[in-house]
Amino acid sequence: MAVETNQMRKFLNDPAAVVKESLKGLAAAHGDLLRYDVANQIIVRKDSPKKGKVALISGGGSGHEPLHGGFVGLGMLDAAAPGEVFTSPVPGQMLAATKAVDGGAGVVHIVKNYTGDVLNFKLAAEDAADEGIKVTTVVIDDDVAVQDSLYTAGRRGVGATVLAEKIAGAAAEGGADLAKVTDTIKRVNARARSFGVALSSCVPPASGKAIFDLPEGQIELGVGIHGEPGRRRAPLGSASEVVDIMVEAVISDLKPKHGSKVLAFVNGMGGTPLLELYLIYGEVDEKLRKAGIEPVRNLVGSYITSLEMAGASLTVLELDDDLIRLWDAPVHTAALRWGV
Amino acid sequence: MAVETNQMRKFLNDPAAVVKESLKGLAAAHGDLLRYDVANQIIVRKDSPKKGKVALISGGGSGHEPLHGGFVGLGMLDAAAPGEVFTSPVPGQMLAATKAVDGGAGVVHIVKNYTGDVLNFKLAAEDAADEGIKVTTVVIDDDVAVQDSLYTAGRRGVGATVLAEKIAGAAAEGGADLAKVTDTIKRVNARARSFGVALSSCVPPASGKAIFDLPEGQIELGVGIHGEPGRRRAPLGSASEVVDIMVEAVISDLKPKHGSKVLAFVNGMGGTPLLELYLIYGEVDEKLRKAGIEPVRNLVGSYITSLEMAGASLTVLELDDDLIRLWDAPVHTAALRWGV
Amino acid sequence: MDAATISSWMREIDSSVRAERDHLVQLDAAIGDGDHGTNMVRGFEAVVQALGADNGSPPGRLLIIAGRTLVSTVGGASGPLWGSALRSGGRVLGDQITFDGAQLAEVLAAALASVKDLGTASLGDKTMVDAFEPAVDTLRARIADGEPLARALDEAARAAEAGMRATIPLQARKGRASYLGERSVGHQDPGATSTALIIRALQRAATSES
Amino acid sequence: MDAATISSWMREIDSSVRAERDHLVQLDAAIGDGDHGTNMVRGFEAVVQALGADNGSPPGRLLIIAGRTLVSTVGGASGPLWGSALRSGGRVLGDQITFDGAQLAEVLAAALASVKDLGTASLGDKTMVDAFEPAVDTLRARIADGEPLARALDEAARAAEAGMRATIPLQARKGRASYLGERSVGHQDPGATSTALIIRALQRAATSES
Ligand SMILES: Nc1ncnc2c1ncn2[C@@H]1O[C@H](COP(=O)(O)OP(=O)(O)O)[C@@H](O)[C@H]1O
Ligand SMILES: Nc1ncnc2c1ncn2[C@@H]1O[C@H](COP(=O)(O)OP(=O)(O)O)[C@@H](O)[C@H]1O
Ligand SMILES: [Mg+2]
Ligand SMILES: [Mg+2]
Ligand SMILES: [Mg+2]
Ligand SMILES: [Mg+2]
Repeated sequence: MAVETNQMRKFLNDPAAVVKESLKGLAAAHGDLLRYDVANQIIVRKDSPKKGKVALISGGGSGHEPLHGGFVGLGMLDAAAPGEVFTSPVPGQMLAATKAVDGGAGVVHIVKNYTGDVLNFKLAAEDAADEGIKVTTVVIDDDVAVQDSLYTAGRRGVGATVLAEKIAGAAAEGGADLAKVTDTIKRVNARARSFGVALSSCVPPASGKAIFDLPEGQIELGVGIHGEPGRRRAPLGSASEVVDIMVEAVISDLKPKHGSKVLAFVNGMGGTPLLELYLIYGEVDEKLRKAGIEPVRNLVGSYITSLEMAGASLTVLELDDDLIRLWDAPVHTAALRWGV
Repeated sequence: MAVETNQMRKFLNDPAAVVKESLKGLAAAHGDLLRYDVANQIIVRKDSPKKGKVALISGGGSGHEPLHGGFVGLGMLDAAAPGEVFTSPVPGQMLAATKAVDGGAGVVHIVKNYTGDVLNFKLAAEDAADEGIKVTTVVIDDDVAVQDSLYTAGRRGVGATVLAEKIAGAAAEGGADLAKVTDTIKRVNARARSFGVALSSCVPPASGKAIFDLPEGQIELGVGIHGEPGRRRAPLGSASEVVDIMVEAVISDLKPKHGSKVLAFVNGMGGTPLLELYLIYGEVDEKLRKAGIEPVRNLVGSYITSLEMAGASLTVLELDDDLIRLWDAPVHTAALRWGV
Repeated sequence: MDAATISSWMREIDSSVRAERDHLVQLDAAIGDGDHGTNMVRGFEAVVQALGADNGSPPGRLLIIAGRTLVSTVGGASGPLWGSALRSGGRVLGDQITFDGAQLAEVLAAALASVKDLGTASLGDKTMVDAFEPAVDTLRARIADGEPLARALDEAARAAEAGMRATIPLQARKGRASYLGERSVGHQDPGATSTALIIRALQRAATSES
Repeated sequence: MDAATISSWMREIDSSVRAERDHLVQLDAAIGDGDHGTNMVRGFEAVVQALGADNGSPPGRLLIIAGRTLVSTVGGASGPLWGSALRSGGRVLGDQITFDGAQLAEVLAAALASVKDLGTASLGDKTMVDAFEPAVDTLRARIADGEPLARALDEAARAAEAGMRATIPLQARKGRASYLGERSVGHQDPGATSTALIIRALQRAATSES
């Protein structure tokens, strides 16, 4: 084997081709659910377009798998537009995706709030409008680590994206119209908050170098999902102490009513094993209940990741009966499946 | 936060309590499926024992999550007995699990072939027999990296364990008797082979140190799932070259008939992200088809892991109509779910 | 100046972002996501290729093609920003075959306006605007003062470079770096850095031929 | 010797595996899964606790309790192996209140037989048997030769230590280390190492009191 081809701890052929090759594998594994449009670099639900159904597309940089390609399928996304690793896709991808899935009832663009994603989706939405497709855009910005202000890029979109895609996907599958589906995503975004921490950086394949250097025994608090450093660095405490910080950050911003029913989503960043994610969930569950909040639904696993970063994020979504019903509705994608 | 409490890249409170705390979280997240018997340190299916149903239990060291606790539920395991990290459980756990799930139709012990697991399960089975419970034991040994010989501990049990639990669980759920369920596991084990590689070691919480040191640009070929070194070390080649080695190792030993239908299982070791696992699956799918073997089912994800080890394993199971039917049958566990 | 000036400008950008690729990646790793060098190289490589395939389009048209190419290959924040910038700049020239220094200044001014419109960043937000705006202001002023183009462009490039360095002490208010809050202080903005390269490339392209 | 000898033996094991814990972990990390030190400490800590709670059981019974405790707390390969060993050894003594050197040799012989029966390892397979078997053989022979117990036990411990070191050049044929094939050569077996500690602990326990 050629020693010079691969100096990272990664399974790679050509670093520049990693996204395309991974999408090829996704399509090979899940040909019953989706197809890979190689020319446009998009993942499209197999039975798209569905006449009369509102379609949902999302997209963003790659490196967050299973987001978004792993969420294409029944009851969730109709298409995903994956960019290069940590680089938002180009408008042509979103335009192609929009055209591929439009069944006449309109297309919703679910956009995580990053300047690149927002701008590229904006150009795509303009192009789609020019072609006569009804497009609405919802920007997800649930990360409480970032201050929201008129003078900043605003909060990042992180864990709530997964929940919004699932819940709005169920609404669309159930026949809701464009306004209703759009509104559902906005409701999820309004009632969800997230906070992430990292115990390591990650190594983008293109550069082959860690984005930042984090010594053992230190934790980055308030990280996003692009391997970027967080708001501050601190000595790594016990899991209980770290979860205290996460829960406090999320709850103090979300301010759920006492007795609220919530969905608690403990997300792994890619390099943290399930053993630890469940340990974290145990802490989260206990601390939320102590705070008078009842986690009636949960999701534990690595669903919105930063390559192989060690870390985790907590997303709390305040539920109502309608959101619970939509969450429980059948979903069949590569990464989330139930009821079918 | 206290800097001295945690010097690893892990979410931990007390390293000695990591398994118990993780199981507590698992139970908190999946109370609809399972319960955690703290005293016996076992995970038991919520509605156990089921009268007249053959019960399946498995167990082994922890650190391989979601194996086995994440596979307790409808159509899979009735109970799991998790030991300390990488240490097989003690017979008392398996005995308690056996008693908790026996519905009168007998209990199958699914044991991965490690001396510790085999011996501890053996003592438990003897105790269970003393208490009048019908127990059969099947030892899984699918790892072709290890030579099978009368003069060794024999091949290790790895990826086939997941497939056997799913398939035999479906048989049991469908009413098969003890002999039939036992035989189903044996058939899966006989027709499945695995091979694993590692790009890093992992760090057991108790010692806080990597089990072995693997420089970047090197790969361990033929690793198991306990962070142990493999059969040999080589320069890390391209993903295509690595998959060539994996496919060749598995296929030359399994010797499936030309035109065989197989299930291809690409498993992550815990620290390798889905982006890469799908890239690997793309290679595997292509190479198997070139070899005249048709992957009609697949599983891609981190299902039998070694803590945060970077690496992957390939398991190929030669299918027949009966195995396909059982694979497709409904399953509802924390980690695998479909059809329900 | 004519179509060849634009082609030469794009080639100069291509070679300088390529040479500075790792540096741009490093700057972006510190306060962003470490892809800025890769993004710029991917984009301008595609631009050079697209312009190479063109035969005979006027300079304004070449800028529009370049802008479209950036939009369709870069992604990230810099793709739409520079893409819209070059498209807006190109529109200023219409179908003209040649253009002079004053017109070049108007091209850049339109490009800057487009960046600010799309990205809503102002001077001091620690973005590419911090290098771009002083360059445009300087070029316009020097040309209005009647300075020779070569010198005016050199001063514009210097202004961009000064603006680039001036991003170091700033706290970012736009783009990814803004997520870092105070931790963004002390780092040079990658987009301002590539913008300085782009203006310097223009100076080289416009002076080497005349 | 009597029940106090057994209790003292177990305490001696507890303190020596605790002192050598990291070393045992290191040896097991090289050719196994790095838990042998942790396993032994967990087991013998529990044994000491269990025997501390006992009042007045005869020595054979104490060994059986110790064996059961190991089985129910250690897991891994070493738990059932040492657990069965001590249980089988304990059964040899029945309800006797005291025992002599020859009987101690029979206790160890029964323990070894149990290990070999359960684990199916032979001398030279690079396991605990490689330290245990020479120790048992030496003890039996020296006692049959009429040597004083203290000396016989010292020689048995030396034999165990020699057997432990002799595992270094061997290729493992049992246990986890066998997965490594030839790569297991050159490393000392962790189980043989803890076995040497256990025999040395016995020598200390049996001689300190007499
Ligand atoms: N709103 C904005 N307006 C102007 N420039 C911006 C804006 N947001 C980001 N930038 C510029 O883009 C640069 C980052 O580009 P790049 O790394 O290619 O994209 P991304 O941030 O999406 O990874 C920043 O250094 C900054 O100069
Ligand atoms: N079949 C066997 N017979 C005798 N001793 C064995 C056998 N298998 C393993 N061992 C011993 O057990 C030791 C490892 O014990 P330990 O690390 O506690 O368990 P595990 O291998 O399950 O992690 C080995 O060093 C070896 O001496
Ligand atoms: Mg980016
Ligand atoms: Mg072990
Ligand atoms: Mg960037
Ligand atoms: Mg061990």
